[in-house]
Amino acid sequence: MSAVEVAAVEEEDDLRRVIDDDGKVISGASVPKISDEQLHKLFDTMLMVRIIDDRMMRIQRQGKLGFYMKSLGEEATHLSVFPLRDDDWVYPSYREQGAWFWRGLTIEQFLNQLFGNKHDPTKGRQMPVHHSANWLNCVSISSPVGTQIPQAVGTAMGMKASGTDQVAMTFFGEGTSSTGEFHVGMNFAGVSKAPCVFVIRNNGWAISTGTEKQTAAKSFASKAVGYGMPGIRVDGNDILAVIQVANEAVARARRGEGPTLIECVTYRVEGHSSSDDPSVYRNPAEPEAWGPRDPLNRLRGYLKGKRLWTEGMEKDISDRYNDEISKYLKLAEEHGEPDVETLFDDVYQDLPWHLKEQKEYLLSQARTKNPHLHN
Amino acid sequence: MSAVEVAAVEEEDDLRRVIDDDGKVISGASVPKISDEQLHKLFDTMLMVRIIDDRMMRIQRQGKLGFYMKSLGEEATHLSVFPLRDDDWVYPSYREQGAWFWRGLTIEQFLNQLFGNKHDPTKGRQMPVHHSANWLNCVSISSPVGTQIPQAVGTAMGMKASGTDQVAMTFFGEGTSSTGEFHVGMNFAGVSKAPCVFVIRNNGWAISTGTEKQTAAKSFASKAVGYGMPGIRVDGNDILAVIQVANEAVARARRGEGPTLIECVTYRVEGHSSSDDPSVYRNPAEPEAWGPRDPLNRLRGYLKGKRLWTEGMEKDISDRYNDEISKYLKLAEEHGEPDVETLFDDVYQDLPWHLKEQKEYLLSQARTKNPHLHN
Amino acid sequence: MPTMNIIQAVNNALRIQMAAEPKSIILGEDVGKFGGVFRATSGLYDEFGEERVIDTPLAEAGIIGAAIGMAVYGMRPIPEIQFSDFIFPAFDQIVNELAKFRYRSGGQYPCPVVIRTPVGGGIRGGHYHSQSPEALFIHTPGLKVVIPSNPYDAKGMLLASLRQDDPVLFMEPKKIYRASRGEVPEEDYTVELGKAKVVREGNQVTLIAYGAMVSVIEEAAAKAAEIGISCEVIDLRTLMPFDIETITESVSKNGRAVMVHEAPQTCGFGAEVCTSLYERCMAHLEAPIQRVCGFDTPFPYSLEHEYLPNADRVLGAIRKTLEW
Amino acid sequence: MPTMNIIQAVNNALRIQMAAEPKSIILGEDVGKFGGVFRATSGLYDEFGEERVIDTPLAEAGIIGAAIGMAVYGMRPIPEIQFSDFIFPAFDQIVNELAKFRYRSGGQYPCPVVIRTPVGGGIRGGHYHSQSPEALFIHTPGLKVVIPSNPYDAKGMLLASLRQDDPVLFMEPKKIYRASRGEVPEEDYTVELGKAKVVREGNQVTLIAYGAMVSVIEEAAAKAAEIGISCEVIDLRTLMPFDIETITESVSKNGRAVMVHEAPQTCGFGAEVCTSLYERCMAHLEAPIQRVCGFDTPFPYSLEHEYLPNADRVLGAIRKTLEW
Ligand SMILES: Cc1ncc(C[n+]2csc(CCOP(=O)(O)OP(=O)(O)O)c2C)c(N)n1
Ligand SMILES: Cc1ncc(C[n+]2csc(CCOP(=O)(O)OP(=O)(O)O)c2C)c(N)n1
Ligand SMILES: [Mg+2]
Ligand SMILES: [Mg+2]
Repeated sequence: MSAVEVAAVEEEDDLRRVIDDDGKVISGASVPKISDEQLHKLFDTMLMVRIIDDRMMRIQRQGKLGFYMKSLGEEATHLSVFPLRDDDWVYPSYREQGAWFWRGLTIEQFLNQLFGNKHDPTKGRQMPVHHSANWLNCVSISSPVGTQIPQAVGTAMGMKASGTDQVAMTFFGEGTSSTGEFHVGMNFAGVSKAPCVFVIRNNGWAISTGTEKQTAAKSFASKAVGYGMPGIRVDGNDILAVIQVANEAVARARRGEGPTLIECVTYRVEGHSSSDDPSVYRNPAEPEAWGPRDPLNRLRGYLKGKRLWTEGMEKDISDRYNDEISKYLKLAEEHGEPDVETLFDDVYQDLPWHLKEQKEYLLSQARTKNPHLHN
Repeated sequence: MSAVEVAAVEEEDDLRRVIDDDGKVISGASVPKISDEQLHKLFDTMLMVRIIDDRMMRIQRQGKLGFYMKSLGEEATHLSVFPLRDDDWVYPSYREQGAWFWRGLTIEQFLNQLFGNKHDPTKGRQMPVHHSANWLNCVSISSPVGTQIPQAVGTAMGMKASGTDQVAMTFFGEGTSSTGEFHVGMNFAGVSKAPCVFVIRNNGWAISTGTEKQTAAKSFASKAVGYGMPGIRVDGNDILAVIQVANEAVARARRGEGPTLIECVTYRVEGHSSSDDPSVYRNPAEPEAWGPRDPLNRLRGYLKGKRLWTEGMEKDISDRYNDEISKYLKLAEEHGEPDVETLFDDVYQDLPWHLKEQKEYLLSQARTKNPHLHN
Repeated sequence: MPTMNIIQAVNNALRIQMAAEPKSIILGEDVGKFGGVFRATSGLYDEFGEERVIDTPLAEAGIIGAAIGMAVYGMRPIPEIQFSDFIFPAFDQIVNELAKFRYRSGGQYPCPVVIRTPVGGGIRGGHYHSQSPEALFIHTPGLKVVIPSNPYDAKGMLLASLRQDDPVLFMEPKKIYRASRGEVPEEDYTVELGKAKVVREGNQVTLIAYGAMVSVIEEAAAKAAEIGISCEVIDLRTLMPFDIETITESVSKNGRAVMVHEAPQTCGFGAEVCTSLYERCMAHLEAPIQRVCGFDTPFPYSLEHEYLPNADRVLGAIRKTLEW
Repeated sequence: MPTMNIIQAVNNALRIQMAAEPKSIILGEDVGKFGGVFRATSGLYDEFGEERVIDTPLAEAGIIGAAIGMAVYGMRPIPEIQFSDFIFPAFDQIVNELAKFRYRSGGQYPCPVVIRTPVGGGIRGGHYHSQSPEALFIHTPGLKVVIPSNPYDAKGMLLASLRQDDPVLFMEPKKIYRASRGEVPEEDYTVELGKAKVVREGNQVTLIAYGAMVSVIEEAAAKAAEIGISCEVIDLRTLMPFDIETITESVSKNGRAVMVHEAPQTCGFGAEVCTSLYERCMAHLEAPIQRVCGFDTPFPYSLEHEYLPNADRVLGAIRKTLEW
């Protein structure tokens, strides 16, 4: 996707939009009903993601954190979870921090996971940004992309079979639409009319691979045709449009009318992850061109228009999160890694004989220092 | 698919047709250019498939053959290979006998494969109907469905990279469109603009599973949308329409304009294979309803209309093939199984030490009688 | 007590479980109206309805992926893979997802999926209807692997698998689906996982196998007995975790052993059994443990009868351990 | 002679082969402009063009499926799988197709695909950037499996793999991608597949490993030497077919051995090596062969350093064989 095409996106008429780059409601657009309080909470969450992303990447660069993935510019897409109830389920990919915070993950839990420490809710088992929170019905993230798609459908099939009106939502990047798992998941959902909402974050890039090398289809949303479900394309940097489209899809699923595919058109402003260097493969003019479409700024503009924003308020939020992050960061670094015994837990419900033997053996050995611990 | 829907198919206006059930050209339809000689050859091939299918299933029922798969009613779809040159490549599934014969597989070779005997071109390695003929550029059939799809695309990519104007064609059933391999293959083809033609035989059934349980899409052809390639739906029991559509797709690919998906709408008149019993899951009225649409009969009608058919001619063809089958069947049964030493050939180009050891060991053992040999 | 074959025993176990546990869902290709290509789910569609016995689209990754999503949500899915040769499109879902779900979520998400799939050769199925891929799953921490050899165990171990919370690959030896018959109680019972069974006692050579090969080693033991050699016959039944105690005890006692399986020899499960036994019984072993396994070739069609281990070869191996 | 690390040696081999054989095609995720996430294909896109160094869509089954189609057609594809943890979506293409193509077609269709993929732990990659699945492929007849431990072998064995006609899984130990450095000739050379290398001679205990674990056993051998124990160190290099002669000879000589790998122990490649050795060296063995392997758990993140075999544990195993 080149800078030139960025402009083009704006004019495409199948792209659902509510506000323009300044946050002004586009003439003729219908605005989803969102209370002032909720608008504040949306702004708060998006800002928080931005702050925590920035802080985490900085400490990663300092060598204090093993790995990190930002989602700068994509924060609005996370809030596709807006219409979900607590008893609905989410199968995220690795780039939807905002969805976790919206559902209730605390900064403390978030940081403990990043550090894989003693208090990590997932016991230090996975790399940073691979959260899991069964108390929030947010399912364990997997690195292999796309595997969550048929799983989310299975959960939705289970919801349907159980006679509930729950909904499952799953997130993934546009690159992930090329996997076999995408296809089989979408197809199962179409056939079973599972109450599942699929959110593609089309951020233009899969590591170094641009969308034109990912598909020859006109859009990612158009892939819905092959599964007999609606496919909707929405400006993923327009939080109001994102919520409007998500509202419709979730309501449809809840009414028993089946799945929906949503393509959020957005942009990965920075590198793929802390391991990436986009300057090798991407023209720096491209992220710049997306500057004016920044989703946080657009929401800010909208709030200003409704007199719901002040500089002071933003500063308060910032300070509050920065303090909280500093506090829990310090703790997260101090907690230390999980006890060595826990290495063998949760492989099975109970320890079989061979793991008992291996555990005894490991405990009989000298402890190995973690070469990555910096405290 | 119910009997009622059969009728509906006929009226769908996105379904390409050239002749009606009596073999009369539908008013307004353009007829592909096919010489009288070629028309005879098409009839000859379709009739031959029908004869050999019938004979093979009968000897299978007598316990003389391990397994067989007929394609009664689907013979016209096989001739999608009509426009291909000898240097084009075909990746078949297991139900396109006609494609093999059209390309030049002999009855002798065909039968030797079924019996997996000494003279089987594939050395008795696979079940019946899993042919391979590198001299015809017809690639080894695999039982796992769909695996040939990305492979055909790879071959087409190789053709393109080599600067040739060759084309690859692959066949598969509609059930196979649900596999991950279908998706990744189609997507690779779309992105790389590979000269590949995809032929879906939509015969209504995947073993016992009907199309409504396979997809919620409006048609299988519509899946092409998701890959940015044309998708064409054709009456798969109308040999002239099948050839017309194949002509267009192959020409397109040859011109470097990329892949095409063709859905041949047809019907599996009998069981899935010799192991199947469709009476358990399917209303017998359904295959009956397809009777009038029989592709061989429609071609017969067309030939009659052009005064290219006589009863005597058909009887001659029948007799000739029946005799030939009888002759080679006898030989195929007599040839006996491949030598035991061959068990270890072709795993690698050369025998590694462990296979040498295993071969010596096996040769040192008493020979085991094949419990399935009947002669 | 009624007599059943393995198919009937599996069908019976499924019916009992579907009735007892409303969260159970059977899903797979052709498992519904048709009742499965081997008819293992026959009648269940009519009895429990299409919401609980689901004919899926043709996609193994979808079957297992959906089953995982159901299990994580709290259902008790029982997916069928039509042939274990077709399990590989779902390999990522099984190995990277199912096996690791509980662990990677720090115990938050157990994933009790019991995958049923026919395994092994002997039905003239060639490359793709004959494979025995159990070792791949045994090497994958987080999975349990079960292969019964008779109807009684098939029913009892399937019910046991369905009543514990770890993922299980339940492999059914298709060669003896109908050939293996025996008395099977109508009522609900379980056979404990992780326990081998000493099928025949003997004091010279221990023969170890599982699934369809159990009858092969039994036959070999009978032939050996005719020439005055006493063999102990062990049916492993559960492959992960396997019953190290029972085999260690037997091999320590006899000092000689033969390990038999259909899967290719190299890196097969036999290698693990042998190595584990050497580690524990070295001092008692009088001869190297003999392996009688499938050859390291793709599974052939015409020469299947030469490929599969048989009683004569096992007998040869028995002699070899004695003559060593 | 220039000094290179493994990445550079692999890159160098690829450049030589792409120049020498116009039918070579590199394909994979991010292998083009970016030059691969580990930069192993760096510069090749510019040098050989986007038709021969192809950034594919994100689908491993497509990468391997397309590579098979290319090979069958006569090209020489060199697909990259970004991490061997992500090879499983292509498992069916590798195990059911690539490995069996030559055999099932009766020798009509050789399938010379060389799959490159980084393997193993040690980079804090957790479950999905650390796995060592080599045993799964060794158990699959029709594939060759290579894991070099240093830049010289990496280049020579990659070139050797590219110049024979069987499918090869070429696994690159990512932990030592940059850490392992050594002299590598600029010119074209090959290192024969199927041959292990005796890295250090010794007459008490034989240590066997491959890939990143070779430096671990070397370290253990050095530590052992300090306390007067003489170890022979063997780098297997090719895992299928593995060099039975070299290891048999060494273990027969020493009577004691330790087998080391990162992959989970149960049904790992170590089990095959040990069993094969017992079968051949039983009479010479003074103690059971010790295994020092990854534990049978998913690969952990925080406790990776406790998970991976290390020199101290190998030393412990050495002592154990001596004290047995
Ligand atoms: C099956 C699999 N193959 C390869 C990878 C390596 N990988 C990690 S992220 C990524 C790109 C994903 O792109 P996209 O789906 O667009 O998501 P984004 O990163 O843009 O959010 C790749 C190739 C992986 N994680 N899983
Ligand atoms: C990957 C895989 N899963 C399951 C099977 C078992 N199987 C063989 S044919 C078939 C149905 C295929 O239906 P379709 O694609 O419509 O082709 P048709 O038989 O109708 O020609 C199934 C499920 C298989 N061969 N491969
Ligand atoms: Mg992306
Ligand atoms: Mg079909």
